[in-house]
Amino acid sequence: MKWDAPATVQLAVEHGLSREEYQVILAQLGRTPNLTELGIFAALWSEHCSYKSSRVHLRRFPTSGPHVVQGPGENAGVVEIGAGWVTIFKMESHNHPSFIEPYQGAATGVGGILRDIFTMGARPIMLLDSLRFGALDAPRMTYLVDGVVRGIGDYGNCVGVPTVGGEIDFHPSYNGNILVNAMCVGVARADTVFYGRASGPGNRIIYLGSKTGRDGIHGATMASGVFDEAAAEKRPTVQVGDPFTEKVLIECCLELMTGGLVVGIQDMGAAGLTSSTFEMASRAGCGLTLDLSRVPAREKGMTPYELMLSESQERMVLVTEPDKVAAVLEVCGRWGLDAVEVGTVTAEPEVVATFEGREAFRLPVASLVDDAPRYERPWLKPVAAAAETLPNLHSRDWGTDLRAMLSSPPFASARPVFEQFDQSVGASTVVEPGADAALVLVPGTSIGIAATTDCNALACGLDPENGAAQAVAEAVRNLACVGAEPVGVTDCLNFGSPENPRVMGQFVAAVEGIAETCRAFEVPVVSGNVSFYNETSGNAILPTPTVGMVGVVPEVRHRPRSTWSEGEVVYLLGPAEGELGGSRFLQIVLGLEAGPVPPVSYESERRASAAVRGLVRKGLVAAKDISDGGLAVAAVEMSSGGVGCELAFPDGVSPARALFGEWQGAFLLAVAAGDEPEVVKACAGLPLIRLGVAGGENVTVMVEGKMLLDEPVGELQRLRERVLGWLSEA
Amino acid sequence: MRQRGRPRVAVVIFPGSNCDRDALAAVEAVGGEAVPVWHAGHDLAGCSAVILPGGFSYGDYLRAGAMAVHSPVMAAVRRHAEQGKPVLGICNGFQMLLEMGLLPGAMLMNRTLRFICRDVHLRVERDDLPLLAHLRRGQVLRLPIAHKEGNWFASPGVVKKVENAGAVALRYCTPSGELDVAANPNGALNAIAGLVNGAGNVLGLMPHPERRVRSLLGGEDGAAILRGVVEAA
Amino acid sequence: MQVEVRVKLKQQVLDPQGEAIRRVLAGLGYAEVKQVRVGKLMLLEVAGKEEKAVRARVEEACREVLSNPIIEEFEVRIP
Amino acid sequence: MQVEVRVKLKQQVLDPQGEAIRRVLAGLGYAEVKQVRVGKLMLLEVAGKEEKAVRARVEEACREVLSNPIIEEFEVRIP
Ligand SMILES: Nc1ncnc2c1ncn2[C@@H]1O[C@H](COP(=O)(O)OP(=O)(O)O)[C@@H](O)[C@H]1O
Ligand SMILES: [Mg+2]
Repeated sequence: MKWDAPATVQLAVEHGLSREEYQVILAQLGRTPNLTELGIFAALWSEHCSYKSSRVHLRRFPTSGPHVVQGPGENAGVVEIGAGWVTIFKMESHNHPSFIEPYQGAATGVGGILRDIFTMGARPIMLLDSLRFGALDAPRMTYLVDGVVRGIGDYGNCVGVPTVGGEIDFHPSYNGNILVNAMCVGVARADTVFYGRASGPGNRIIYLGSKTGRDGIHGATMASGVFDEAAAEKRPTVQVGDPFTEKVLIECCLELMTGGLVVGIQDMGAAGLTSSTFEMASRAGCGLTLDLSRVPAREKGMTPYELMLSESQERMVLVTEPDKVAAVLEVCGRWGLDAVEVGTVTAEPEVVATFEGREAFRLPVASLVDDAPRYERPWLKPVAAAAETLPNLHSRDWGTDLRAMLSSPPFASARPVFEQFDQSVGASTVVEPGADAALVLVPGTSIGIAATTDCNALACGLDPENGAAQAVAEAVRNLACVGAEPVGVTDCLNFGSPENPRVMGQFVAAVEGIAETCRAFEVPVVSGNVSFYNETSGNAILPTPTVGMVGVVPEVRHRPRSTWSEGEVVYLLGPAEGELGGSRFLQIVLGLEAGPVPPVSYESERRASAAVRGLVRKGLVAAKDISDGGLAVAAVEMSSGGVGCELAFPDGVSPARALFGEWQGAFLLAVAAGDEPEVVKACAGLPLIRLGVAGGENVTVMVEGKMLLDEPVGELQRLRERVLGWLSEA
Repeated sequence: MRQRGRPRVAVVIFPGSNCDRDALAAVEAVGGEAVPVWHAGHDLAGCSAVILPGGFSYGDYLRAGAMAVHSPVMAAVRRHAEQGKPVLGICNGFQMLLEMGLLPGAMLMNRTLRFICRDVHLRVERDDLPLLAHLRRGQVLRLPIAHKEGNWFASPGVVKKVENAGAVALRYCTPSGELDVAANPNGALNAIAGLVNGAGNVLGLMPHPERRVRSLLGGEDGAAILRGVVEAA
Repeated sequence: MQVEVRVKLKQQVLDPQGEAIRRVLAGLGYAEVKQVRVGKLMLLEVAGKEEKAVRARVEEACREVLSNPIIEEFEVRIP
Repeated sequence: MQVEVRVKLKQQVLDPQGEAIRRVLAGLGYAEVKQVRVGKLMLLEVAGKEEKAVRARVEEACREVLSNPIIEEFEVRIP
């Protein structure tokens, strides 16, 4: 079918548009669009690009604050961190491509999020990845895990941005739809931030980077369609990442920016040239002309339809002043990159493209971007899972329970994963993966930037609102463990089909939970991404609203520790007992996915985190927050240096709740004996329990003289290392 | 003869280098004057020592370091080396020195066929050269590795020559300095992690000393190596 | 018997490695090299006399593991 | 014209990649595959009519960059 053939309702539907949406298009244009124009509408009006089902709800997020320079709406969020620096960060999903081709899907996911960051003038300084897989014995699953890990590693390692954190978790609901969420954090001087704006009529449009092939055409519409066998059929050419070109692009773009040669710039992400040009025009309230014949093509005979919708990787659109075009081309040439002038900014708010001397399309910017459809999809308020009557939890063999948990995938050591990632390139990594959050220095300064990704999808499935709220609270705690104060949040909201009122209800509740908690902690949400339609043949994934949080340590004086050393005194900051509702203990040991998931108690969380933050900054404590698996698992993690512990609970506590309870916003602290008074003083007014000391070969825990746990450290660590051990073999 | 002021150390930047900025900063941190040198140039900007930094020059496509060695500047690097002046190749830079034949052998893919990033222990085998002046024979260093092709290989004849000539500068070892398969991360023959040439002025190593010049970043073992380069300059 | 498996990227799939090699060759004066595509060459030693049967098995292995049908195509040759 | 460059690891160089593939195949029941060696297959599109001249140039390129004589051997084929 020819690129300029007239569109039809059938074609519109095949492009993923509804009949109603097609009628709106006809009305807005007052004529029948051609196939290329239809493709452009379909891409920009897709869920992926238009956020048509989520936008009304995302308004609930607190997005402003004294330090917010740029909230949602640009390629990434921008927050001031002092001394003239800003941090720029965002998280994005690449779920469907990674399920089809795990290696390239994950790799191009990393490439895409990197471009969102450096396109704003920031040098990327850290990558994180939040991963969800199905049961390891599900079809293709080990192949998917291996491919995703290699893809993330090979791309980030080659580009030379350290991958310093993330999550990996497993649940059968991801058997047919894994999640790959990549996050990137960059830094820039406050006065060299750039935006995706095609402003200044008469300015020139420059195409920069790899040539355009027939890659990923329909990618945006596919990411917005339920993922089934049919999708496999209309599968486009898989995008292949080229991290070498990306690395050169980063250096070239940063040089162009500092050289004052850039008016506006944006990467070509989903829907490639289409989204970049229309969004840049829309933000600037301008229009532009494009000569598609000048777009560098990788294959012969590419049509305007293909050129506009290709999702070939490592491409940028750049706007510069007419008298600077030559200088731009010179810099790009030095970096060995293709750069071509392909158009001009115009005052008229429309995009007009010519191809082989004739007009290929003419579309009003507003209809495609601002007037994209918005839906208030019907939704059902989720019913939070209630408690279930538990079996008798006295006189169990707690050691066996602990070993069962540590041998299960959710508690697998991530070492075989992150050892395939370069964690220290950049020579600024202070805290590497393995702790609660990563900490990296702003190059050439002693300002520390910390980041973490968190989401307990098990809890979100039981209670989307409290589960999402708890994800925010855990992120705050994780940052506190490296001494960082939160400055902003990005998120990646992974859900099933928004056309299913139950799923939509989960989404609305999760947004509410994140919004409320961010408000309470006064942390703005400055960027994010929504990924709907994560389901296969009607089975939706667990609601997975991943929270990415960035924090700052104004001056890093001490290297935060996450393990304890022989002879240190161990304190529990928080109540002696946790809650078993929604806990890993119920899930893994008792096989119960049962509630309730408690709400976050903002006040005590805030005060505990503030205390820990201060102590870590002074180098007085090794800290670990108590999350999945409760105190017992936190103690095992703090023993990973090979040093055990001798702990005793206060009389009268329930062993199950004390060992495996969660949700209390508690921390384990290890303190050198001499520093105890200062620590006790800093925690005045907070529940602080002296549990015992670190030391010995075993992790031992007693209550009322009875031994609850007495397990060799080495063995416990081996259990955790074994689960994903195959990932570090040939 | 040494000109006045801080010794000038060139750090060559290739397309795809990604440890160049780290090396520049590390040189400054140990008292040298770090000079970035673009691969397309033909001279070393009057520097008296050269560092070929780590990274993925040309994406490490084809073979790690294989394409970078054909950059114009490499003729100057070769002359510099042949005149007996100090050259340090780190990771990708080491791979380049092998591809250029300035050091013996070649790199195969790691035994695990995977990229490996972790701290390793390294036993110092030579301390009688200016480049290694700040190390002591038998000393155990702790430095990070980050590579996929660090599995050093050479024919049996060449391996014997290398050992007889005492060309091994560093070997992977246990924390207490013993050699042990488990302590050899990539399968390199004779646990070789670093080599020097016959004249002792060309040093190549897989670990990353430039990442360890501050205790805040996990240790200062790397500073000793870079100091050697700066002072030999 | 000796079996040769040739795995290539599908024609329309980007080959960054091949393109990087082409650029470097051009820089070295091999301007006449217009395109480079890099594939895998696997040389298998397979027990079995019956060529047809061996070929069938190896092709099965190619579909199952030796190639990634989403981006690659394979060819089995028995010299 | 189409030129095929085949780069193989020398016989005495061990090939962990080939060995890993063999193990996977064995695990999947392809026990008859006794050995696997992995090499590179480079397909070049070269301008030029004169086969001998083209071959000479490509062999030169192989010696200069496309292969590493310490671990690899190459072969140029013009189908
Ligand atoms: N996919 C991954 N990539 C990189 N690092 C990871 C990944 N998964 C887990 N990690 C790291 O392993 C450590 C443990 O992860 P996790 O148990 O999720 O931490 P927490 O429970 O404190 O959020 C963290 O330092 C985390 O950054
Ligand atoms: Mg934690």
